[in-house]
Amino acid sequence: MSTDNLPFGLGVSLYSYTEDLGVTMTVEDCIEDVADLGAKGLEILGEGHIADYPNPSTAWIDAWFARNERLGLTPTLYGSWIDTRRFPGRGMTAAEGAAQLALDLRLAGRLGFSFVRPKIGVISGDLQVDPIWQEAVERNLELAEELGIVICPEIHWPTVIRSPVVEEYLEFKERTGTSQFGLLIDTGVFDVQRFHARGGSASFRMGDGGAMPPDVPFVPVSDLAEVMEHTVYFQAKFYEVDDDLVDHYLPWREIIDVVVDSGYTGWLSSEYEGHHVPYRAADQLRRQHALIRSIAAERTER
Amino acid sequence: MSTDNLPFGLGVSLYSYTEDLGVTMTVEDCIEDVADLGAKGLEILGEGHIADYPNPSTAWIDAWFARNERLGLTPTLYGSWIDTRRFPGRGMTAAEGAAQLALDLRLAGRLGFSFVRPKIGVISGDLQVDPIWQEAVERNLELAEELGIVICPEIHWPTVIRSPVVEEYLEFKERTGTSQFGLLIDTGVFDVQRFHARGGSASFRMGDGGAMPPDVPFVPVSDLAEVMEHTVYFQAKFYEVDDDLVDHYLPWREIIDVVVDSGYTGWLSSEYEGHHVPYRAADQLRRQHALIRSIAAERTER
Amino acid sequence: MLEEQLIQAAGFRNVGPDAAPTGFQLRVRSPYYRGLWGSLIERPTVTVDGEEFAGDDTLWTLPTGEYTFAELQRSPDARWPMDAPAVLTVPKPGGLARGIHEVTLELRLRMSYIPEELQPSIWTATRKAVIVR
Amino acid sequence: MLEEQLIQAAGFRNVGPDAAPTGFQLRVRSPYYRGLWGSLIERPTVTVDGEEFAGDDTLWTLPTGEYTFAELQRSPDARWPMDAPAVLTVPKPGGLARGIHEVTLELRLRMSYIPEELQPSIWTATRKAVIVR
Ligand SMILES: [Mn+2]
Ligand SMILES: [Mn+2]
Repeated sequence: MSTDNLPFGLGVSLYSYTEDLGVTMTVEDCIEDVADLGAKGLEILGEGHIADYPNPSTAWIDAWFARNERLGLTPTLYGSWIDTRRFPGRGMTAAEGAAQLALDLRLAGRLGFSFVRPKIGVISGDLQVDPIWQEAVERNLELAEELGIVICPEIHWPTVIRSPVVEEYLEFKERTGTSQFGLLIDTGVFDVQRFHARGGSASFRMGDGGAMPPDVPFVPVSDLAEVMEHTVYFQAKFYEVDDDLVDHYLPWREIIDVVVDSGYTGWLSSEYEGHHVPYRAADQLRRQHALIRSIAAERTER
Repeated sequence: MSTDNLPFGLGVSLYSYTEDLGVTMTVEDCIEDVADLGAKGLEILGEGHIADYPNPSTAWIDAWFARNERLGLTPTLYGSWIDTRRFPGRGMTAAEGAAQLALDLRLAGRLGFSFVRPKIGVISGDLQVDPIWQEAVERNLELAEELGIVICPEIHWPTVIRSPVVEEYLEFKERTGTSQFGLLIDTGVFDVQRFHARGGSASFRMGDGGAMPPDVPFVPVSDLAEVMEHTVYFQAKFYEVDDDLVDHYLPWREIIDVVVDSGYTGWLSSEYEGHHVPYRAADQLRRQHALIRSIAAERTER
Repeated sequence: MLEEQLIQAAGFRNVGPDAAPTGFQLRVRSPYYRGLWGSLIERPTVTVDGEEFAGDDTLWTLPTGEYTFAELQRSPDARWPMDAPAVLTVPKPGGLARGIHEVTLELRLRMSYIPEELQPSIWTATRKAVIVR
Repeated sequence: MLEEQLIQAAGFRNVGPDAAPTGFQLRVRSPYYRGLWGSLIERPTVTVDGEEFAGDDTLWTLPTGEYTFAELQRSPDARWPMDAPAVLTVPKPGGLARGIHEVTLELRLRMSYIPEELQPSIWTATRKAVIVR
């Protein structure tokens, strides 16, 4: 019923409400909805959801804390970007990358977040990340420790678990020996079939050159077990839960088995990314949470 | 261009935004849109658009005046209701009707309106108005005069211009000799063909008894000339202006000829009542105002 | 902002003790173009997965207060404004099961300016709504 | 709130003296899921009734200020947040005639986390928009 006896924390990323935000819902409406659907964790995108980023007013910050307190919500992860192509005609220096990350870490800390996901620019068609990332992150490890924040790059399809990028992240973690760094797994890597999203307020294409995105196979959930010890956060990416409370795209029972069996007690933070249609997120998030709660209840009973 | 050299005032009723209000637009958003589309007059429904009706906060009232000042908007008409069926099991007394009207007149006066339209309950299938109306209005004529407000019942299809109801209104005006009373003509009486509106957030029916609304023919614009001397306000009801800036439902050239030729310099206040679809009002209001401005410009040139 | 459809995704939940819910709630956007006096609301019908709940027992929560249907009819000042949802609390021992339910609402409002034989005005809305917990 | 489609009904108007407009404006909702640094905006293309206007001459008004396209590229702190429309001012002597126009916008944003050969990200939106006065 309404007690939260789950083996992990259940949260929602405001990214889920992208089609509604600014159109049918304010950021405040979205946060109210997260609480209404019974989630406890609140994930945001710094550049998306903080008014007057990077300089929110103290009134905005005060309202943030008062609202979370009233609604029983815990800030979980703050999504940030290291926009390595920000300066036309040249790359970004490691110092500039470190400054951007420091800015977001400080803001995340001020808002009470425990995790920051920097989305790092890439330098190749196979999504090798810009080499400035190591220095940019390393320079911030001390700050992250002060703030009690874990920095976690996101493993997001078409980057998969067994990949040079993940190896690079794990080598960094080993080399630095830091506990302020770990992996964020976006469950979209475990898709069992591709979802074709409809809708959206404009037609979209990537570039005029006719280049095609890489065709990368999806990942068996068994790969997850191998990196659970380094995994600090999950974005529970999903697209559609049908009218019978079935998700035909993501193997939630398998995922939850691996997650819970590994002893993970962190957050599963829902990222709705289905049809680009207003109002669909609020309904689908409720379906996904009902499904995940049902699966957790089944595990308890068996 | 952007000077307002029209022979009449052009306004918008917030009723137009019914499908958007509270869903995609706040009352404040709607008012901003009225100004953005170049209208000068602002019509509201008291019970629809005043926060905490009938007791708006002073903060709401201050913001109302500051916004209208900033946007160059003049409050025109305040729509009110005399809900004669408000008390289950009995009718409304004339004193109760007068009290409701007094409440709305005072609120309208406080917000700077010049016209109040009381929508009066009916007592028969042919839309005879509840006889309490005469006393309810008469008791308020002095208050209306103090407030500088003209009370104007609305002639709205299926009530037409040549009707017992209009005769009753004109007899009242003659008997009392008041200048605080006149007619509001809703241009929907001049439809040249019926518009069938689609959309809406729920299916709708009037009663479970299977009774049919009266089938009343529409009105030739020539009927309007006969009551122009008593007409103090127009709701420029419309449904659809097409992609060629043509309205196939309302004879605007004829209407504007009668209105302007009579010497009327009051308000034409747009009431969009087409398909019940969000965002359509903002677009259609712009089309209708472009059309009306074009017709006015043609008249000037000829 | 409220959701466009009348029955809102938010606010659909069981009420009462977790171990023994006493009923459920739904949140409803007004379909009308103005706010109105609460006494102009007539009995609603709520149907969940085919089970119909009579409007007499439904509790109304409006910005002006909480009302049984009888209290609403008698109230001199209850109001349902356009910009606030009404919360309908429907008694049902045990509540609703976690999952997706088909919910239908027949909402009835009495309008004075429409001939009596064509009243009340009735809006019917159906949606699939989720009990999450 | 902003309108769902990218090109807003509001804000489409001529600019400059009434007797001799110097151009027109349109208001654009960001299609992206976060706010972004202005220097990540690439040249837009605006087309009205088949007439194409080059992005180099388009003036950008963002909450952080007003920028020529060249200024936007160089700016260290210009931002286009999700919740505020960008106003694009397009030079066109005489402006646009009163009435309905077909307006198309190709909006280009540069994303760092997508392979270079798949960039920029391009959104194309078309609407009929009205010059009222
Ligand atoms: Mn993700
Ligand atoms: Mn009317």
